[in-house]
Amino acid sequence: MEKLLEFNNISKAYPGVQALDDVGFSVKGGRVAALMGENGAGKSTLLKILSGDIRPDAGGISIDGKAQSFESPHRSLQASISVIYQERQLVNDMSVMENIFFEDLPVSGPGFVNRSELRRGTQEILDVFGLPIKPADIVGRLSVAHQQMVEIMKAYRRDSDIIAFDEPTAPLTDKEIDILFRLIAKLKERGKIILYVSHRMAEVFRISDEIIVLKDGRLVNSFETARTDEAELVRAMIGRDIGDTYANLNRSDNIGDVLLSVKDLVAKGVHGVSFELRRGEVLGFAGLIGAGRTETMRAIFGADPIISGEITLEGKKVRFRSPKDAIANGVALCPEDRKEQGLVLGRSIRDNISMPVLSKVKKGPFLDVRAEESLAGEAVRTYKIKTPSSEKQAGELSGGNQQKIILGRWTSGKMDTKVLILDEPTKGIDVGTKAEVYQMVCDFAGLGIGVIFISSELTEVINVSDNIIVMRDGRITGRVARREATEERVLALAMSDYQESMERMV
Amino acid sequence: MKKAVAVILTLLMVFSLFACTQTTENTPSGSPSQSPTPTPTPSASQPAQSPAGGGEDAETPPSADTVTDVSALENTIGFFSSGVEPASRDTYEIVWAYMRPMALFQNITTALKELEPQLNFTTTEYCANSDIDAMIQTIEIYSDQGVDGFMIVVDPTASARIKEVLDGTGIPYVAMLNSVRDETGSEIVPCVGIEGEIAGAETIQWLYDNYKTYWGDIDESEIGLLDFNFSPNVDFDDRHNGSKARFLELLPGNESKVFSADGVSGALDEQTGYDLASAILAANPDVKYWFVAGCIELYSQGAARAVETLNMDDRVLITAVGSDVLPAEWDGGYDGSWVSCLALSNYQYTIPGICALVAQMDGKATPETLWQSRRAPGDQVTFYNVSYGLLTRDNYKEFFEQVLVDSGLA
Amino acid sequence: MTKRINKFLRSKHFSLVVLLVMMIAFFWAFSKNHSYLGLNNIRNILNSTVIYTLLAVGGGLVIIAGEIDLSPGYVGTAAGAVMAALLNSTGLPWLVVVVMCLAIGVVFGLINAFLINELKLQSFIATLAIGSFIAGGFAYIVVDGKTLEIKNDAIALIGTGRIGGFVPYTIIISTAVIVIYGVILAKTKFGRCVYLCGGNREAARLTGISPRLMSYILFANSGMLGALAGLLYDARLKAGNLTGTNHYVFPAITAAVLGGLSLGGGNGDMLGCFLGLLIISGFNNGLVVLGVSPFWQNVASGLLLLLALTLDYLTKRGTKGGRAHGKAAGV
Amino acid sequence: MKSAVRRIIGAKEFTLFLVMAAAVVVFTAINRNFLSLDNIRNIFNSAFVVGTFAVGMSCLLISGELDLSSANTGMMAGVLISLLMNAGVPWVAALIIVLFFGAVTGLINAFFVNVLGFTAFISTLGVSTVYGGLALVFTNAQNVPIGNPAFWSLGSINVFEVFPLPFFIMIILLTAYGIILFATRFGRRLYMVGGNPNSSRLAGINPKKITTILFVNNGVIASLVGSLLAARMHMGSPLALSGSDLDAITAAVLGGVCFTGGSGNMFGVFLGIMLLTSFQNGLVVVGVDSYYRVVAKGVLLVAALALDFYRERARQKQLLSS
Repeated sequence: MEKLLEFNNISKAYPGVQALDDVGFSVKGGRVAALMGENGAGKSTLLKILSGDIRPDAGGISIDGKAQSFESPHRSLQASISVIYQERQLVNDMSVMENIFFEDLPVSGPGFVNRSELRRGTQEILDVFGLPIKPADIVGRLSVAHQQMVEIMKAYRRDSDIIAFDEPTAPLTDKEIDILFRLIAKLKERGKIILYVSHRMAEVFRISDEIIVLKDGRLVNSFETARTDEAELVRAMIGRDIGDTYANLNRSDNIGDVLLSVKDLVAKGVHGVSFELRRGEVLGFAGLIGAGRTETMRAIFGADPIISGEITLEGKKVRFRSPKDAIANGVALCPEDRKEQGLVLGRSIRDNISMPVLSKVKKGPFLDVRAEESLAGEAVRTYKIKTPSSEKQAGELSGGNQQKIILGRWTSGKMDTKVLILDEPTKGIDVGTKAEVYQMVCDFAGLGIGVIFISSELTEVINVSDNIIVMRDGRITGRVARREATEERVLALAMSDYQESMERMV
Repeated sequence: MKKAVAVILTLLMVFSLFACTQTTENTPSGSPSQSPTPTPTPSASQPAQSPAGGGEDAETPPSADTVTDVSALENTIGFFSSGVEPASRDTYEIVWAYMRPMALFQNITTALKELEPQLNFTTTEYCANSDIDAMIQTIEIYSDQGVDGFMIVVDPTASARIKEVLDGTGIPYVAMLNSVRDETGSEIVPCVGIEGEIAGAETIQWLYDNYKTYWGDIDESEIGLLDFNFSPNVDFDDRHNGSKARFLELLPGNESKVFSADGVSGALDEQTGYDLASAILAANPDVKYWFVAGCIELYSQGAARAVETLNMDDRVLITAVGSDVLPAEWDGGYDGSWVSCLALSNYQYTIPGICALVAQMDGKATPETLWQSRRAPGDQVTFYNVSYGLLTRDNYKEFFEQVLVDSGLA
Repeated sequence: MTKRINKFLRSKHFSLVVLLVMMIAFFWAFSKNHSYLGLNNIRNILNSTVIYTLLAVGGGLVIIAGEIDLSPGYVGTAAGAVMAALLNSTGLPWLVVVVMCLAIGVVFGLINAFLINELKLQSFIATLAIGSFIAGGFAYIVVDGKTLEIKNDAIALIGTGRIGGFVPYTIIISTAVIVIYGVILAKTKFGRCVYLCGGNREAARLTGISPRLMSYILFANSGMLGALAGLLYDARLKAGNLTGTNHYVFPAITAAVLGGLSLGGGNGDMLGCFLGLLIISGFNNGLVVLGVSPFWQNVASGLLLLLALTLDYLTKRGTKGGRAHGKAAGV
Repeated sequence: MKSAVRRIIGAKEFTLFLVMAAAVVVFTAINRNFLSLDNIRNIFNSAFVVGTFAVGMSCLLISGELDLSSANTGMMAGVLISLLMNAGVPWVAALIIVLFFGAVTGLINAFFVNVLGFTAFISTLGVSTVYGGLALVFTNAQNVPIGNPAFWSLGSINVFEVFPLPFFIMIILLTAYGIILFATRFGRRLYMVGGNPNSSRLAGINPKKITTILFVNNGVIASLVGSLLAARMHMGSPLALSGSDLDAITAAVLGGVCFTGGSGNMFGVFLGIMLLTSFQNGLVVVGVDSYYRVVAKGVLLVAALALDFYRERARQKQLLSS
């Protein structure tokens, strides 16, 4: 009998935000349903309800017609549901096999772990995935991509009828993405129900059977993948035509002289990078995960140690010992991981915005709180951050708003930024806010600031930057001006032997 | 549900806190808890001779009006010479303050509670948990409360400051256990205690006088000394030095066989005694015979356990200052190498102390006039050396009965 | 203005003030002719907070920055012992000796910070080793186990002197310290950096604050205040004491946590700390004034701690205690 | 084979082994009797208290929790068992009652930490202070003598002529818990809860249930230590065991248990205990002055951890370059 998963009019509210408002849809066995929508549209809340991590205010989930209620995540596991979150749920000090079998370690006799069975079961799964990992390896010592695969193997081992993926491909290299898609295809044949949350249009079109679009916690529509296209989806998601998102970006185009030049920079993960950034230029950095772009920028910014190489800013040779030096010289970095490296969740928006310019908001020996408030108010207004006041804790805001706080921090009135480095500024942000971010990037350039724009989404990098540098494995593989840049050309530079899988992807 | 449990828990704790604060038998809010029983008329009964040790012969019975030397009749509770009838005056409130919870102090508290009816006073107990700063503040608190007298263990490390504070309150006080001396070494506060050096020396002296009964006629040059110490406390340090000095006086040639073990690295308990003794005894097998001197009983008990594990019972003799642990061991049938200890009975401390304090509170005696007959040359006031006894397995029961009889309580 | 008032009503300080007032009322009612609130006794209470205040301020800053320091008590004893030794054996003026002793506190603090930042030791273990073993042992070695009399009049005046015969200098020093550090923490850039480092160390680093430098400064400061506490303790006793402030650290940390600092770091302030100190010292003082038997006093102070934690649980609607900070309800 | 050898040399425990071997060689060179049978048995006896506490404490540390009430729980157990036996209760029944008391203490701690969400550091400190006061109240600060030689023998008889019974019990506990931690599902879950509490919760493993069991387990072990110590001391003392739980934490961390949870094992803890105790004993045997012994303990801990840090960094560098 075919499996049926039904979400019946689920609602969930957080203080000040209606995360889910009467959402109802169903997914039959053997089909992949993609979940798309702006961040804050309620996708991750839906998954948390499915996994039993949180309970809905109204409505519920039923499987094969039977209503389910999950007091704890354990109940959802027993109902044969497993969810793979963005943040990995692994224990780094333990072995791969123990992480995969986790709560169901095979037991023999009075509770003793049957290690031979454990090793055999793990090797079986490793063979299915075809990964060069040994069962006894310690997870902490694996590459980021392999760690994500361990997470996915954990769900596969549970052999749950319903499997949900939340942005699984972000840390994966293309070899792993290919393995993942082959696995999902196999799961479909075995009649499993797959929920797939992603912002990558290409992936969604390639793997899903239907696409469910959420907006502001409400179900907009659900489309059959075969009978829809990218533009229609985006319109559903943001109700605005994406076509001209990049077209009506008013750019300054008065690119001045060389602001920052880097000569054969060597650092951890960076093998001899050289480039120049001009005043008022938006310099895009394209490449796949692990190409070394973040490592390059962190080395320049002084966050990680430089092994060798020369950096000159406005003609002067500089070496930033620490982020403190970089900021003093007008270089700013928006980190890739908002929660871990960007925000102090426990402090107010005002505190987070004034962090790098504390010495400039002082009145005598003390901090001038009023000046801070005006700074924060200005940022809230310019970036349209949804918050009742600037005293609200940063932790209580949505992902999109949190990203805006960090942008506001580095471009506040008191920051005389010369070089602004944005590392995946639109990661995990809804399409609507992305458009605003692109306009902001151009505005910064218009002010004469040199902007470095790192992104893993090709269309974004190509259309926003004036010139694009492509990196792979810590080296620059090519420079392309926006006019001649096409996705195919940039891709060719960005990848090497994964030609075949990328073909299918585009 | 969790909230309800938390509320119940809060109420339970508030109630038990309230109960804690009511545990004082005699809340010092002035109401005497029980009317004082009339004391026997101060008949001039001749005090029984105090047992072995520094007893003085009694002098002529004093007349009521002259301020006479209280020391002459120090051991008898029935009679004290301040001439004021306890029942005729209102109840004195005294504070008995000491530094850390110890068995001896607790016994003194029980003795004080027993004497309250006779001398018409109430006792409030305070333990400073080895925090001298807290002790000083407590003295100020109680002087604000208007208590009548202090019976206090003055910590030797800050005796000058504590004396200064006590004098500042103008309230009569008596020191217990530790002497209070100025730079010249002259005693400046009337104190009931035992000289550290004497106590340490006497225990070794007894071992030296009696070792033959245990080991027979052995070559004296073979005897070594394991001498425990807890240097931060001046009193324990004096006992350590006293034992060492007397040992070298008796056996000058054995200088190389003297080992001192300072327990400063561990807690004041049996485990530290065991760790130190076992290591030193095992590390020096060449020393054939051992005297072990314990400035604190718990260290000697640790040594006793170490001797048992190393089965060296036949060549080690252990002694200690203090008689709270060993008698209990003997009651339990112990007959090991811990053969003797210096007995400090609580009554022998309490009675002279409280009598001196009451005399001062009655205004009939001043620190200088107390125990003049017992004053050591060069001391401004008297350090009242408590008479003690060296207990062994056979005489300890009889000794304790005798003390009760002497104090008129039996 | 009303915004500030109801912000205060909801805040942690309000529940502390309520607890304090209830306690004072209880002891006032039961103390002999209401002497608990007598002027003398209030001075006694403040007097007993002096040493705890210095350790709670030094240790509190370290806790807000996300670490913990168990060594200031032992460092204080070591500093006191050195002061006694120097005053007795050398002719140095007392001010020079005091500065040298504070420097010793700073050195111990820097060693702590070096172990934690460079050798990546856990702060509980590193400060336990530096404090109770090394600083404790150092104190004994310096004075060779003997307690030395302190006869210097200036030190004696600071320790025991009273302005206008009533207010002891030590209270003025400790109040000044907690007020100054309260202002620094709440109002200055340095204070804000302490909170930011405690909240998210990496985020602070990426915005130009150096958490490593902060850690060195805070541990050095905690060492210095620990040394100051030791000096005041010995000045009050006019003797170099060897057990001194060793066992003052745990009650000081307890008072700080009672006052709203969470061991996970990132929140709490000096006003809360001061209220926590007042509650604990006022409570102990009250027990002494009532003449509660000493052993029940220990039981009562343990119960007070548990009661305060339960009240904190009841007032904090549902959010868990220190361990789970950062579990923000992100959508 | 080569990788197996490299894995052993790389292990944290090997560092401890090096430090201990060096210490033993130095001490024996100075005083031959350090390695005598008598002194070895002394070390065993001294190791019993800190070691047995370290067993219960390590489990809690691995699961990311902490219990500062163990010392006073143990002391209270010693006092209670003495009072019970003086009231005529046979020692076996008294021991069971006292172990039950330890379990109840563990439950109280678990209730405060898991249900009411108190910080473990502070709430266990509160419980400890309450017990400190209650013990003094029950015993009026006197030692409670035990007159039962049969019970005394618990503390003093030797097993196989070499191992004193308390030490032998410690070895049994270390082995048993070593096996539990390494080979049973419950044991592995300890590391999961300590390493990543959130993911354990999401996978249906209830961290609270596990830590509750560990608090109860720690209470029972602490009571066992208190009772055996009372047997050896022939009395229950309200001042015993103060500060020994901090020593137990020191031994556990020395043995490689990570303070914030997730790593460490019982073999390492055993090495940590033996290193700490034999080092202290050795210093006394060679006659080091007592003040320097206190400092030496701190230097030992810091030196061992620093050595471990440099070896770890060397291994990382070596991994990176290969």
